Amino acid sequence: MNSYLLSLLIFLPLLTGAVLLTLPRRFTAFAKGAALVIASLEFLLSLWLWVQVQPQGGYQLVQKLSWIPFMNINYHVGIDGISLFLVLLTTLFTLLALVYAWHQIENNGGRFFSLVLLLEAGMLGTVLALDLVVFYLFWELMLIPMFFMIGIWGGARRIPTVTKFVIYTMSGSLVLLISILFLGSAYHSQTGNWSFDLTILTQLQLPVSPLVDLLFFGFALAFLIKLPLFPLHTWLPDTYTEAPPVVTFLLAGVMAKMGVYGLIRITIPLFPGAMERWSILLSTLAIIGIVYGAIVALGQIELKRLIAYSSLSHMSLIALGVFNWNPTSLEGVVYHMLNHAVATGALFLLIGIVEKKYGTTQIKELGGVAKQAPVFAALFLLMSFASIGVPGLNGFVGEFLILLGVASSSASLAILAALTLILSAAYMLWLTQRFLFGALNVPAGRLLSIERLQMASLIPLCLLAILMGLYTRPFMQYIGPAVQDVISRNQTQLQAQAEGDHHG
Amino acid sequence: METSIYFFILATLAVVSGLITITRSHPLSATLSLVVTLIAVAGLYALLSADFLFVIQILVYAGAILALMVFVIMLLNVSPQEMPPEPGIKTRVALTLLFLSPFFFLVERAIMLQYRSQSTDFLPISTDFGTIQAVGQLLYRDYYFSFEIISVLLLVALVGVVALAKRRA
Amino acid sequence: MDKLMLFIPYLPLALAILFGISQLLMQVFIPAQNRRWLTYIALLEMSALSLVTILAYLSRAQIKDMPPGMQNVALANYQFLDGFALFFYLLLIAASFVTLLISAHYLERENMPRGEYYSLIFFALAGMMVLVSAQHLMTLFIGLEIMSMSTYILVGYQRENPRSNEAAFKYFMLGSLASALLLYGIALTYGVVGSLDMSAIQSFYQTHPIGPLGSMGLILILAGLGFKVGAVPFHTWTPDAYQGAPMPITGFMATAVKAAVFALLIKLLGEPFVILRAYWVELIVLLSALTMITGNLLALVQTNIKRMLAYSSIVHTGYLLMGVSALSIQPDSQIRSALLYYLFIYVISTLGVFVALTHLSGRGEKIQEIEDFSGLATDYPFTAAALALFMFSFIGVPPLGGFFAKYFLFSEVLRLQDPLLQGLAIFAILNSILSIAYYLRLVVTIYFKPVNAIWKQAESRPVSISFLLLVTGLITIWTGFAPFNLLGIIPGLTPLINWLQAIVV
Amino acid sequence: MHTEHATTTLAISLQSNWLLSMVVLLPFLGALLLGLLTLSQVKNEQGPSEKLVGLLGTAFPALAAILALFLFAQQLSQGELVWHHTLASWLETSRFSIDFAFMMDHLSGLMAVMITFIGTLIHIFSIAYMHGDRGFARYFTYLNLFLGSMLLLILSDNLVGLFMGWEGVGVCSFLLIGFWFDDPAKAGAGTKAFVVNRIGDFGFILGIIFLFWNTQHFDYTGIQSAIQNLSPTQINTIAFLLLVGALGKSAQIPLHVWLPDAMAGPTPVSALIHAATMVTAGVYLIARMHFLYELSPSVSMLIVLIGSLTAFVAATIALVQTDIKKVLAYSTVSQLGYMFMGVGAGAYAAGIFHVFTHAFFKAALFLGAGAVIHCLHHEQSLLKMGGLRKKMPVTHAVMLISCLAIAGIPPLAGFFSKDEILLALWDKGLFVFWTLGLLTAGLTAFYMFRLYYLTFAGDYRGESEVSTEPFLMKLPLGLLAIGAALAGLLGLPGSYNWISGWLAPAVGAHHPTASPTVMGGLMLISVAFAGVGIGIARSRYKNFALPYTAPTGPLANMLQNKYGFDLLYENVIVEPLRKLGRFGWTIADRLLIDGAITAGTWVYRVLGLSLKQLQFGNLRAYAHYLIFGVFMLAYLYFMRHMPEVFRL
Amino acid sequence: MPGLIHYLTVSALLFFIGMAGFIARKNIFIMFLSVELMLNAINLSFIAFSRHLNQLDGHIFVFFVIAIAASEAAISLALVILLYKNRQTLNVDDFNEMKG
Repeated sequence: MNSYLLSLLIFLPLLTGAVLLTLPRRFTAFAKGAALVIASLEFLLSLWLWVQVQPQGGYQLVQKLSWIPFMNINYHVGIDGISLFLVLLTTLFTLLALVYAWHQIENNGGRFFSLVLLLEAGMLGTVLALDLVVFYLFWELMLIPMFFMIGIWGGARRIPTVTKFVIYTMSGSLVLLISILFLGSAYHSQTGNWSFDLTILTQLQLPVSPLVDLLFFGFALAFLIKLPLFPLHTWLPDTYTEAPPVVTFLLAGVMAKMGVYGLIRITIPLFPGAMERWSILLSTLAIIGIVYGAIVALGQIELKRLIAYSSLSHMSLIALGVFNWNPTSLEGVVYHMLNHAVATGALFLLIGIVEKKYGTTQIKELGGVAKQAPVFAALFLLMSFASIGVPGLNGFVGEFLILLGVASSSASLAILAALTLILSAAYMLWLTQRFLFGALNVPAGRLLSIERLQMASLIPLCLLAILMGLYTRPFMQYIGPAVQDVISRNQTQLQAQAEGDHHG
Repeated sequence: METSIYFFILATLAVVSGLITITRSHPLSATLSLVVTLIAVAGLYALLSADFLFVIQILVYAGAILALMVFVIMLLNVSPQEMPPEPGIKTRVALTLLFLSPFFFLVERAIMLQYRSQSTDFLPISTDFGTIQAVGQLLYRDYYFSFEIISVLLLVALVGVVALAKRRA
Repeated sequence: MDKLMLFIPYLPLALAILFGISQLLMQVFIPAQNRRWLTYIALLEMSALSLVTILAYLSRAQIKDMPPGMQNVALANYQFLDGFALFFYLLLIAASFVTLLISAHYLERENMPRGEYYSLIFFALAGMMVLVSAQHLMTLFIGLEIMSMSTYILVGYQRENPRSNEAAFKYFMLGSLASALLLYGIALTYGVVGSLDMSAIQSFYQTHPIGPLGSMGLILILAGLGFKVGAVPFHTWTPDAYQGAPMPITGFMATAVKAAVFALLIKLLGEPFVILRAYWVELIVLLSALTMITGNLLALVQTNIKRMLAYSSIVHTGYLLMGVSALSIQPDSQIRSALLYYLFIYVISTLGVFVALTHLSGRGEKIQEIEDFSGLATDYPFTAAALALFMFSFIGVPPLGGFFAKYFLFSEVLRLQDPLLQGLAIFAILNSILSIAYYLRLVVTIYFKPVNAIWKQAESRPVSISFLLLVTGLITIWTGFAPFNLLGIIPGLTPLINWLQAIVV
Repeated sequence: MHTEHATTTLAISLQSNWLLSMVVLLPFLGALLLGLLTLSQVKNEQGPSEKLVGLLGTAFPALAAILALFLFAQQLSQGELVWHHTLASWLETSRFSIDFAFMMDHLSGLMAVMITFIGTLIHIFSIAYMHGDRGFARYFTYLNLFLGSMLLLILSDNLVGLFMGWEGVGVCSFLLIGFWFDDPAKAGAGTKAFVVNRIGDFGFILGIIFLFWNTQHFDYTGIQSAIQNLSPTQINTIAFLLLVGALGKSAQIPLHVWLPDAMAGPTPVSALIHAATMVTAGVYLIARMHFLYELSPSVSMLIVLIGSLTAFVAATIALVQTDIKKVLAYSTVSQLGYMFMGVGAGAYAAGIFHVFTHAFFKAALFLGAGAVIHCLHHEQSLLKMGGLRKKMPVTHAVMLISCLAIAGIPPLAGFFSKDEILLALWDKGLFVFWTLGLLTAGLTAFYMFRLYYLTFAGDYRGESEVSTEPFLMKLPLGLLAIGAALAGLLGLPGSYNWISGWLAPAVGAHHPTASPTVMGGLMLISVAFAGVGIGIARSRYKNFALPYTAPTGPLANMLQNKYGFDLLYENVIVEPLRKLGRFGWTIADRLLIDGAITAGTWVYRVLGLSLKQLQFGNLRAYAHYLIFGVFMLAYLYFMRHMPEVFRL
Repeated sequence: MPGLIHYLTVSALLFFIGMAGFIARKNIFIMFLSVELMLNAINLSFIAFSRHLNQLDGHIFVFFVIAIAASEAAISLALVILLYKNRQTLNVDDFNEMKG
């Protein structure tokens, strides 16, 4: 039962992106147009996918092809209620990014657009892969376009930043690689065959040993870096600040979610026992991240860096939800991934406009922007509210569910995590107070206005922020069963392991 | 008994002249003392019934190769001032030998241990052992391939010398 | 007819030697203004060589059909029947071909004579073939010497360049010392085993324990070969020789020479000495670990691209040694194919890098500092992309060949479930993390730094360079998407071989 | 009989319960329309036409008021009727689902009517007050949004809905306080209000969450039915957490600091949000969760303690304020303290009663103040007023009634509700708090009449021309004054107390045990206190003339500094946090984490550089390494496998 | 009677003397001679083993080694001439342009 839909989704941007990349510079306009068309097609395709996928647990639209037979590596992709929304998020964000970047990226835009398509392919592949090797392949594929996009189109300090970013991420990846191989070899020693299939490896019975715990961390590290979890986060503020806004939009909006996704899809299903053993430590780090990110955001004097640290705080909350691993928190996590993407993404896009028009993002050089650009201010304020979890907007749903879920496993963690309510309001509103309100204070002769295409990329996000805050059903009806399924499989494995230990 | 004396003399000669070789400051005297070593070693070959190689060693090695070296030294005509200044050669060689002595000791112990439990006295052998005929038979029967390709090595050396030292247009 | 068939296994080797001599002769007889023909002929000869190699391989069935006595004669001291040898022959021929092609460009630019150069490459190739196929330690040693000698001379081929002199001198002197050590090891082995035939050694050690003298022999052999592959602490010649040698020869050393010696190492440790695995494995692990870390540490602080690549090749030696340490008697072990695959990818990527560098370094190889490559991508997008591709392949980014090379190698190493090797694998991964820094630095320099003025006076790229970059680049990508099993034969070529077989028989 | 009754109820609710949802939705709809209107006209310097906006902006609240009144009337006639309507599902997860569901029982009905009624009046007032402001349309958008959120808060049938409304009003409050955002101080006041409220919400949401995990319910009925199974610790924890929320919203100590600053917003906003409706949400919450607090005497005591402290402290601060709105703000805080005392003492109905009466007289006071400010062209200082009795007779009348009402002079509204609360305290034997309440009542009377005399008596001390209040101001003022005068009649002491009976189904019955004599005595005492307060104020401020000498001495300083709460928070919490944020990351991120990594790379480099020194180009050195390497290999090998080599 | 061990010892001694010469001396020429010394030591081992094992293969190997030594000598002499011509020095320590 093979469906080619997912493969189409992955390979369409991959191939077109690769082809467009090789076009000489004089085809820039064509490349941009073609990329936009492909991105739109992708989005439509993913919308159709939304219709196709049934709201039930387990993988659907599965495709499995033998790829490297002697190592039993298969091209294995599938989708479920969790990955569905990450696919939608990816395709939507890619489209919006391209629309936004149409005028924003001036130098060598064709290359940029093709790189975005490649990035999209990488992200889609990561989300849809069910074989660890395939997953790893796409996981790394995400990084390369990102590397070039930041390195070529980034800010003044782009070189040290991009180096830091890549070395951080690749270190995690390589540790992931060796861990995959360790797990594969463990499977090989138990069965005499190779397998890197996620659905098979999750049934592997691993003993309780420090080695397995080490392996667990090997599997988690790459994702925790991408996430990022305190103290692995220092690449984030630099990168978010130096990258072009549209890249930060993709980075914060989609790519960071891949870390969470990796934890949910790979690390924890493979090592449910180790997750239980280490959840206290990891949760503590997440809590530190929440509070630390928020406090540091409070002290920032630059817009992008402030939002970057707020992103750290939010992502730590999501991580906390993952580490507490119960249906409610997990549903919240999946939902909040989307929320955070929408809110933070939109904020970065807005800041991109500020950077372009005012030529500065230093808060002290800006003030009273609402006076000059009321629409901009309205959007910024709306997204700030979404970001701090005001009910009626999307952020609240996720935050509420995560807190609810966390509370069911630990009251004290929930109390600490709920501090985000206070702190996020503090830094975000203080920002709006200084940046949007007060007396007009902008670089002389500059005027802030949102161009039509930029507006076109922002409007969907605003609508989503409101829609997702009020009408959760189209999302929740898919997320719920998928999360249930993931959790119940985990439970089964834990029980089997407990029995195994009992007998052993 | 006789063999023992010969062995002792030749071995001493070889080692001593070897030491002299590496402590001479001028290459020419070093080369000449190397000739002595080579001849002494050739003598040891003879003691080991390697008749053919005894001849080869003296003719080819001590004769041809070293003659070539002497020739080159003369050709370059390096004056003693141009020689690298090496004060205290002997001390340095002695220190180096000291530095290498653990390694030597290791090899020596390995040899000793290897033959700890078995006799290392040489057994009697057939009369044609080591003769040209016997060696040649073996060379062309079992080692014809190696023999063929060693010619390539010599050719490479030839080409190399041309490539490195020939005057270019 | 039958007797002629006996000659078949030697055919590639014989032709390689013959072609080398032919180049020498043509050098003399072809007038100076037509010397360009030497290049074309050499390339033609190299192509013929690959074809002959395949044909010879295909006719192995006929040899197997021969009576045992004749077979022995045909195969004494020399074995060219298995996929292992075929793989290396073709790989070495390919590397030599690329070297020839870029050398043509290079020699013309540097105004250097061709004849001896080409013939030395052929002779080196012949030596490598011997190395790969030899069944006897003495034969093998001779092959090694042929290869080494040719390489020494090629390194010093730029006689007017003091660096080239110095490189050749250092390489040669240390090479002689290492050869002496290796030979001493062979001598000791001979004394213990009573034969230098590989199968004899194997069967001897199956029944006899390794004594102290045999151990010493083994250690000295390992050290000698360690020198040739550039394992730490025997690596010291590598950066100097790489830096001083003409660029194409640097590539040749980093690819063909290294591959040939690894072929030997795989063969020696995989066949005659495999039974002694417990004795040598720790040494190899130690060498491997030292090699990786030292190479990495030194590669990071280099500013000269040739030296950086030299240390990078040392790091890859470390990884390969890790694979060698996993050679075992397990029947289903695929470590050999993993090693071969790694070598294949490494050779192809490295060749690609040197193709690009030969072109970019300019007359007199003036451009050697990494910083000189700033902003290359703006005016040389294709070359820059190729270089970036190879760097990413070295790092092991999927879906490039380098990734699967690492993947198979590590998976085979880990499969033994040996704690020592597991530890080494982890160490190796940590090392690859370190290695990101300097590979990335080149890419960053090429793409993100402001354009260096020298790239503005763009020199047009010869077709041969473009072609080679394209081919090596495509192979690097292709091997990532469709990695294949190299055990026994190059399966990528299987259909082709089947077809040829049908024609021949 | 009973069945029949129930059937009719059901029938009616089936027919018209969707109207309940409409009550909530209408203001939201208005906000949406106005919002789009605002955005569409953003380029236009003038903004959308004031008439259209005013009409639309008032129509929706008015319609909601009519609907609410209609439903409430049904309730009045039907007795036990509880309206219920589920509008839509909001969140369905695998463990629970939450709906946008509304419930209108006697409590929320009363509140809804009051809110929509007062809200409409204030909308009307605002048309006049905001005339000519550039943000006219924006203002009405926010106001409608606020009303919708407030109704959602009141009418939701579950805690999550309540919380959404709760936060929604917080946002609107933020937007409206900072309405004139060009002034950094005003924008800052909005931020402060929201953040302080968030501290409360922090507790609130945790309370909701813990309540859910212990009862598996979000809706009130479900929670009420499951509450019995909880342990006292759980009950106390949850009650405390919910209380934190209430403290924030209702500006009780220690979270009261935001309310005085909130006066930065337009005055009608202060009337609506920061006096009549939003700030009483905390009281509503406690009354709504009365079944919880009834089970938790210790937290109830805490409420009384906080309430009485707040009432007293705020009243004392109000003594020295010279800004008309600040006086009213502290008075609001103080009155909210009363309400807390009431609900803390278990007299939920009395608390709500005070909410109800307070809404009228405080709204009237604020609007009156608004009218004054409007007519004095945004002059807020009491020192620059005076003698307005003649110039603004309507406002003066309204203000006088309201001041009397708040001072607790019978038969005006404040007297009865305050008395109920004091009675409840007396009844419970909480004499200390009763005394505090009484003192506060005296203080209230004093500072309110201080305000009154400074504004209306004597001569005009300002410079600017005094204009007259337009009709659109007089109308709401008049209506509110009527409310302020008569609302108290709903809760006459003793058995005539209608409101107590009305609320009994929702918040439980509370029957004072004190004898009529005692009740009478208590009333007399409180009236006496109020009278004394008024008397002192009259003697001191009737003929006030400049210059004003601010009171000095340690006590006065303390009052001027508002007991130092703001300074304390600023210096102990806010500034250190900002400093931490400003510099903390350079230490943690740059120094520690990046520093560790940099140190790592540095070590890596230094190792590389030192190895580079070993590779110094000398052939002999290389040869040494080579030989030493071989030796080490051999040595290790023999040590490991054949140590006998080393034994001589 | 001197046995295998004695010959091997002499051989080892010569080998290490050669090695010492190689690493202790700065004169390129003498370093070459030291290599020759080492090769001779190895040859002696081969022949001793050959005698001990009573087979002639060792002799063949020595034969080959002499050939190899000859070609090495040729190359080395060519190199010496080249280096001396270019740099006018036989001091090995002078060749350190490339390092690091």
